[in-house]
Amino acid sequence: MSAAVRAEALKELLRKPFVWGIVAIVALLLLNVLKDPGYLALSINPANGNLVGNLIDILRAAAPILMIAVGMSLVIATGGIDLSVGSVMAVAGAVSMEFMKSAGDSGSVGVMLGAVGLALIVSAVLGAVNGVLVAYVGLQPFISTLILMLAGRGLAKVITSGQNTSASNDPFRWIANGYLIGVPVVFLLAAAIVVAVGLIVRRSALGLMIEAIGINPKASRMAGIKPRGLLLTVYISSGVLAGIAGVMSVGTVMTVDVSRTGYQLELDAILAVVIGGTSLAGGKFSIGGAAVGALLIATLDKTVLFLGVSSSATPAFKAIVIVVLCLLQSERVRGWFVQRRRSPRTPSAIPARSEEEVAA
Amino acid sequence: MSQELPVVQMRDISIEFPGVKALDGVDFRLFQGEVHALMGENGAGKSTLIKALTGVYKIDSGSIVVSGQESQFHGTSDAQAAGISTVYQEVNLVTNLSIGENVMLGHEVRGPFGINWRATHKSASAALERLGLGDLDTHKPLSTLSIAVQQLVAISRAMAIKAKVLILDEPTSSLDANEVEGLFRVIRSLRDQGVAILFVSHFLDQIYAISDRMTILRNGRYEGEYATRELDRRTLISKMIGKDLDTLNSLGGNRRVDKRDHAAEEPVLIAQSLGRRGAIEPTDLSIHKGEVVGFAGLLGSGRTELARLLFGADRPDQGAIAVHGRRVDLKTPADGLGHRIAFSTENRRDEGIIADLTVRENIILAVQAERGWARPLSRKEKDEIVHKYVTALNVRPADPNRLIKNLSGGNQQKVLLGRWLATNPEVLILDEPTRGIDVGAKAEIQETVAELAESGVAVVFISSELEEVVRLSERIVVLKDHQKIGEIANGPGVTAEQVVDIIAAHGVDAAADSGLVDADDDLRSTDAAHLPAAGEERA
Amino acid sequence: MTALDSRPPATTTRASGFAGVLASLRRVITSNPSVLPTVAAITIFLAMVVFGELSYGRIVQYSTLSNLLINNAHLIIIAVGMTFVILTGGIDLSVGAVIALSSVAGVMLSNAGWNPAVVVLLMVLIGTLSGLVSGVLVQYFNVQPFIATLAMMFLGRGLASLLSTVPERLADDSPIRALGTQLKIIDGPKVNDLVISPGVIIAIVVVLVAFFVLHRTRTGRTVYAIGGSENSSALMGLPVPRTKVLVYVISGSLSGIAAVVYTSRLGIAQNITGIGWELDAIAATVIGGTLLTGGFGYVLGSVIGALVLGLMNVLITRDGGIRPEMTTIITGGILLVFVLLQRAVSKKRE
Amino acid sequence: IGLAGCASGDGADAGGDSGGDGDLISVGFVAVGPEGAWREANEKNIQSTFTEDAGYDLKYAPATNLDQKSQIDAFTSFVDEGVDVILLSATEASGWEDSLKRAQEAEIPVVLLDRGIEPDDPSLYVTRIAPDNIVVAEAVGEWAVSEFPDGANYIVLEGPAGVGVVNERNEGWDAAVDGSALVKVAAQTANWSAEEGKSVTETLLKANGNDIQLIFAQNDEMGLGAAQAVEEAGLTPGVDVQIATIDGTRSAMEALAAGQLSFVHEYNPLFGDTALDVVAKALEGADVESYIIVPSTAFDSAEAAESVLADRQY
Ligand SMILES: Nc1ncnc2c1ncn2[C@@H]1O[C@H](COP(=O)(O)OP(=O)(O)OP(=O)(O)O)[C@@H](O)[C@H]1O
Ligand SMILES: Nc1ncnc2c1ncn2[C@@H]1O[C@H](COP(=O)(O)OP(=O)(O)OP(=O)(O)O)[C@@H](O)[C@H]1O
Ligand SMILES: [Mg+2]
Ligand SMILES: [Mg+2]
Repeated sequence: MSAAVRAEALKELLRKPFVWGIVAIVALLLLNVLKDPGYLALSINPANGNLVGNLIDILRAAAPILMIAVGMSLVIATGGIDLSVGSVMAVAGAVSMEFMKSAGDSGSVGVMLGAVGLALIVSAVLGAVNGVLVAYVGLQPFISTLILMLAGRGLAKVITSGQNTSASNDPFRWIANGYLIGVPVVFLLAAAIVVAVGLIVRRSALGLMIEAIGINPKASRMAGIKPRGLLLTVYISSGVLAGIAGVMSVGTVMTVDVSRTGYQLELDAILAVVIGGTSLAGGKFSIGGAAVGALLIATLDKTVLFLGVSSSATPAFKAIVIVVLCLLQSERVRGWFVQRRRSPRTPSAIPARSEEEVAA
Repeated sequence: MSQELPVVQMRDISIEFPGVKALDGVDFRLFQGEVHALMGENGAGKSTLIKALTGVYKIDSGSIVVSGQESQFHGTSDAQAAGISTVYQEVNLVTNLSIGENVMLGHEVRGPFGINWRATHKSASAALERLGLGDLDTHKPLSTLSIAVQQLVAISRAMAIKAKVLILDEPTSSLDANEVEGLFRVIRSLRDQGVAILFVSHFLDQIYAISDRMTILRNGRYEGEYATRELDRRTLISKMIGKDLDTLNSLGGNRRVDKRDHAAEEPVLIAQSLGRRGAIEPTDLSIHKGEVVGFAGLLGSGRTELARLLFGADRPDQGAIAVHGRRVDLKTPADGLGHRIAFSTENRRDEGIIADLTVRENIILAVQAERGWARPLSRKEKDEIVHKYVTALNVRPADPNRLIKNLSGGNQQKVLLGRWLATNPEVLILDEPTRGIDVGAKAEIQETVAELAESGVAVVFISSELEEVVRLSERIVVLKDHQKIGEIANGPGVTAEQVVDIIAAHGVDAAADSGLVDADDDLRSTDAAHLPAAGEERA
Repeated sequence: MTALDSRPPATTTRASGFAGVLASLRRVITSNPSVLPTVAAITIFLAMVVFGELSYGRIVQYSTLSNLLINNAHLIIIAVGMTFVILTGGIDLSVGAVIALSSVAGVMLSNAGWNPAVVVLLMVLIGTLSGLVSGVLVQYFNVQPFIATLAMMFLGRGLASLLSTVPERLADDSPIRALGTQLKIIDGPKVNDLVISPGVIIAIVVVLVAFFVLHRTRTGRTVYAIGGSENSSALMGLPVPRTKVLVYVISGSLSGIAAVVYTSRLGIAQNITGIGWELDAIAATVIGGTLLTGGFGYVLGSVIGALVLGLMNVLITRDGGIRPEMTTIITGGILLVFVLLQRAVSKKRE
Repeated sequence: IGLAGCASGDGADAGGDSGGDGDLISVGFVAVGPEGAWREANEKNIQSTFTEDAGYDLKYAPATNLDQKSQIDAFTSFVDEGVDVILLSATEASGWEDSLKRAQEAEIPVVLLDRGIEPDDPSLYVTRIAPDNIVVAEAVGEWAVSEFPDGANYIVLEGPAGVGVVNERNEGWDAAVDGSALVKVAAQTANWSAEEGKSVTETLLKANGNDIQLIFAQNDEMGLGAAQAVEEAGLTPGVDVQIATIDGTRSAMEALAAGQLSFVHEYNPLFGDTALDVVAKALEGADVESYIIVPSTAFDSAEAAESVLADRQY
């Protein structure tokens, strides 16, 4: 009985879109193991009892991407996109660094809380700007967030007057570099936030409504959903999550690099979301999938370094991984169709759009 | 007829979707110069058969022979190239382009400088003209047309393509008698020119009026092929449903006669000079508890427009609405819902279903929206609601975890009805609720409406099928040219023909003698006193 | 646009002069509200020109206007390609990287002694090929356009870097440089000349051809239809798969052409050329009134969009007093004002 | 909002004289824009030199995204506008011939700051004022060779692949270490950023079992990031791993003083006064040398760093 249930669960799992993301992670790790058999080894640093190893590095690197990917998956589910996350990260980083620099006390938890709090408030405001432009003014999400992507980086520069501000604050540094029961704090934090967002979205009706808006905004409105408030909420969430990512990111070196912090990370986030099986056209989304996507991207970045792929070949290497992954995923779709013997003639013409593919 | 070779011959066709055998060994033949009706209940597999023929779906087994050639098409364009022109069940046009372009897309008239737009629009006009739409401005965006007119445009498009085979999947589902008559004229003339026509409809009158032969499907299985004149209605129905005739006795005829005097009760909803420029002239209206009010009118008469204002789907630019005597401002559908008004749209695909969500999610959506996202329905509540309406409305397949887009058109309609019933509305506005619904289910829905009214719900019932409106409603609001021209208190003497006459006569001569209550008189009950801040206009 | 080019001439002949133009414009707009954002874009562009002339001067002069075209010819070309893709509801992020790849490869081949005509053809074909790959990924492997073209962006950039990470200089005597020569039409004082370059002519030809294809061929109308509803288009029997691949091929090929135009003007090619140009092209398209969800928009609008971006940079430069950290804020601010105005105008008149 | 705001502010002082050719000499500065601490110091220095008090109206035009196209656009616009002098800090050396020729036709002198042009044609510009990237990188390389006479494993943290500075710094370094016993185990881009410098170093250390003795970071930020990664790997910067960087910003000097870095070669950004001189001469029509090299100092010890920290301007 339980075996049958387990087999059923496995089958269900295999049908999830992000399974290929996991496969890709495993494949990349294997590639690393081929180069160095000890790649996966974890050791314990005798000095402080922390886990040390390449896998731990990957988890740490994944944390900020996880944050923005989760926010991005909500935004994308509504049929939007948030290009400003990278810039919001820079702003959050700039705000917190400036705050700590002027506060000065390098050991104070209060200063850390103040810095983080301020950073999150500012990023929430930026998210709200996106939300208002999209939901109330009615601009296209791509262009509204593109505007904030440009302006946000400028804002970060204004905040630090163009400097790459550094500060020292041990609790803040601990968030990004510290360990708790041997595991990096950032990752624990990121994992906790992912789970929390997942629970909030799926336990409440938020997820359902976001999906409804993303699939068919007109029909959702007719069903009594008020899209504006929801959109605002979603963009604010994305902003706040980007703010957290910014804090994590600048915390690693305790310096905000106004032109580099979060640079082009929006692409990583979007990639993560798509690898996780969410369609950019909006609708059904998967937070777990986005998390897998984020882990894959972190693994890919680290693999490129570990294998010593030359800087100039790195983009090509990434491109190949993405293309292979996409092909695998689409093969999966086909395999699924063959297996189920359900074969629409126009497999390509099945975008998950509201007005489309409605059986008559 | 049967001695010649069929233009289309499908043998032993099977198609299986995950969990559903949509077609199971179906045979089908279509001859030149005939109108062939494809009959079956909702979900019987009619649309699937059509999609199999035109290459939208790949068949799992069987063979298709078109004009003597084994053919399995790779999509509609292939089928068109082979002379098969199709109007699918849902209107498949592109709303971002003009009417004329929609008619002519892919067949534009070309000259030395590319497409000759003048000639193209002229051909489009000519094609539309055949269905009586000659006065449409073909340059206007298609999105300005009501769904019914869009359906006519889609048919015009199919007819503009010179084809050997014309397939019409429920072309008349939102047309009124006039349009249907116009369509039939054209179909007959095409038939006489030797075109083979495949026709699907749930209106038996239409089937008997137009078809020569019919093929009946039941549950994806082939039931038989018959000459229309050899098969009487009752046999047809029993073959479609596969049940004994007794079950069908409830069909038709059971008109609501237990008229109560609603005027004495306080109206649930009052509209006073409610209007919106370009859509509906200022209108007064009152709807009482437990009453069924029908809206009658021709295509584009403004029924949908008025209903949308009553719900809050559109904002009026003048007039006011009161619910239970209290003045309300309905800015969005959410406001309407908040005042226990529900509105089931005629545009099922664009404004009704959320295609990629399951039946379950589609049903609970409005209830959940009303509660807000922070107070989710518990699993048990959801199950109860979903179970209740899937069973009550006989949604098939009865699996609530299926994506709604994979349901047949009629079943999608039932799910939407369930969505609105689940909100326990006080006012239920049904715009073409029986569109695309089979005979059996139609009777069930009518029954449901009657029961709802009995239990005190005020129902607004809009349908292009006048008989249905007359049969069901106690009061009929007649609209013409975006204007309410009067109300009829329904009674045993009132027939659909009379209503048609009233509409036709209006503006020609005074219509008061045909049982029409003057609109102003009727306002006795909707006394201005009920409206606080009455007369306030937001023009 | 059907309305634009299919109005019966009667309406235009009857009208005369400026009032007539206004009247026929109004007719076009009322019968087809989707031209509104584009009309708004043109209006705001003209207002920007006037504003710039009044506050900084020397905007409305031969050299500034010629250079606006010359410096943005390649942007106009890729914006046109982008318009095709976006009209179908897709997106092409690879244009900048494809330009880098195509120009680096082209210059290296040319310096290796290849026939310049062949080199130019190859440069365009590199674009075509990358567009074809994107299109096939999108159409036949169900990869989302954003991702497929993002992969092509990485690939193009990577291949360009693998070819060379140093600037590749086109030989001084290379005939390809001829494509970058500027032809003086009116020789004004000092450098205030009315000049035109082959690149500009190419851009104009591209725009005209694109306009013709989009509005006067079935393929073009199919592009719009797909943007309206891909599924409906397929059910209407339109050649959806072919057209969808085609738009990426067009965008890719135009990137190749843009690479030729840009490289011949500068005489160098580099692997880091064109970073962020895809965003410029998308912004130009959107400013011009094209909806990113597809189905609505005009190439003419995208041309205006490209010029707006160019003019915006000129104005910021002319001002010269902007603090470095403020420049992106101001760019963003102007963009915002632009789209807000556009939105307000379109909404009011609707 | 932005445009209106800046315009009204500017309209007041620029008035009707569009070219700015009133009393003030108008200078168009085609700049790189915010890129890092070095660039920041350099451009601030130029801006604070060419002030209105000194008789100049400086128009500042930074590049977007370090994109050469935007610089060419700005350059063209300055020529069209008819400024008196153009200062050009090119992001890329090549591709400037046509623009410079146009400036010449318009009789506008051009002074190159930092980056030269390729191919070099001194007739197209007045002079080039710059520290020399190749020489600086060579100096770092020579230090490394002398520091590790018995050889060492080293990694290079580069800027983005293909950027001119990166190529020049690589060139200088490679020339100096060529033939020595130093072994390059990896070269990766960290995009000039501290965060990436840390992340890259972290992985490269693991990939090589911590067997790395020298890190050459092509700018200070990446070097500072690397130092943190070295520490977190349980190694001691300066002892187990020596880190050399180029630029010489204040934070690098502090790190050098603290022993985190081992060698910092200044890339002197402060040549505003020289530029001012040159511009004045050029406008008078006097002759100027075609290449003015800005002297840069090397700092190879904590003491050396401490001695300048007090009055380090950037
Ligand atoms: N794309 C699909 N995926 C899964 N199941 C489908 C799909 N399309 C149709 N079905 C199922 O196939 C069966 C036949 O549907 P079909 O649309 O052919 O019915 P129909 O006879 O046209 O009904 P109606 O009168 O309601 O239009 C239904 O049970 C439906 O749920
Ligand atoms: N979304 C819309 N935008 C602009 N005009 C519309 C829109 N929908 C409908 N109309 C127009 O409004 C008029 C009234 O349409 P309405 O849909 O109310 O008619 P109806 O009486 O409900 O008939 P039916 O729905 O059967 O066509 C029609 O002329 C129609 O073209
Ligand atoms: Mg059907
Ligand atoms: Mg209607």
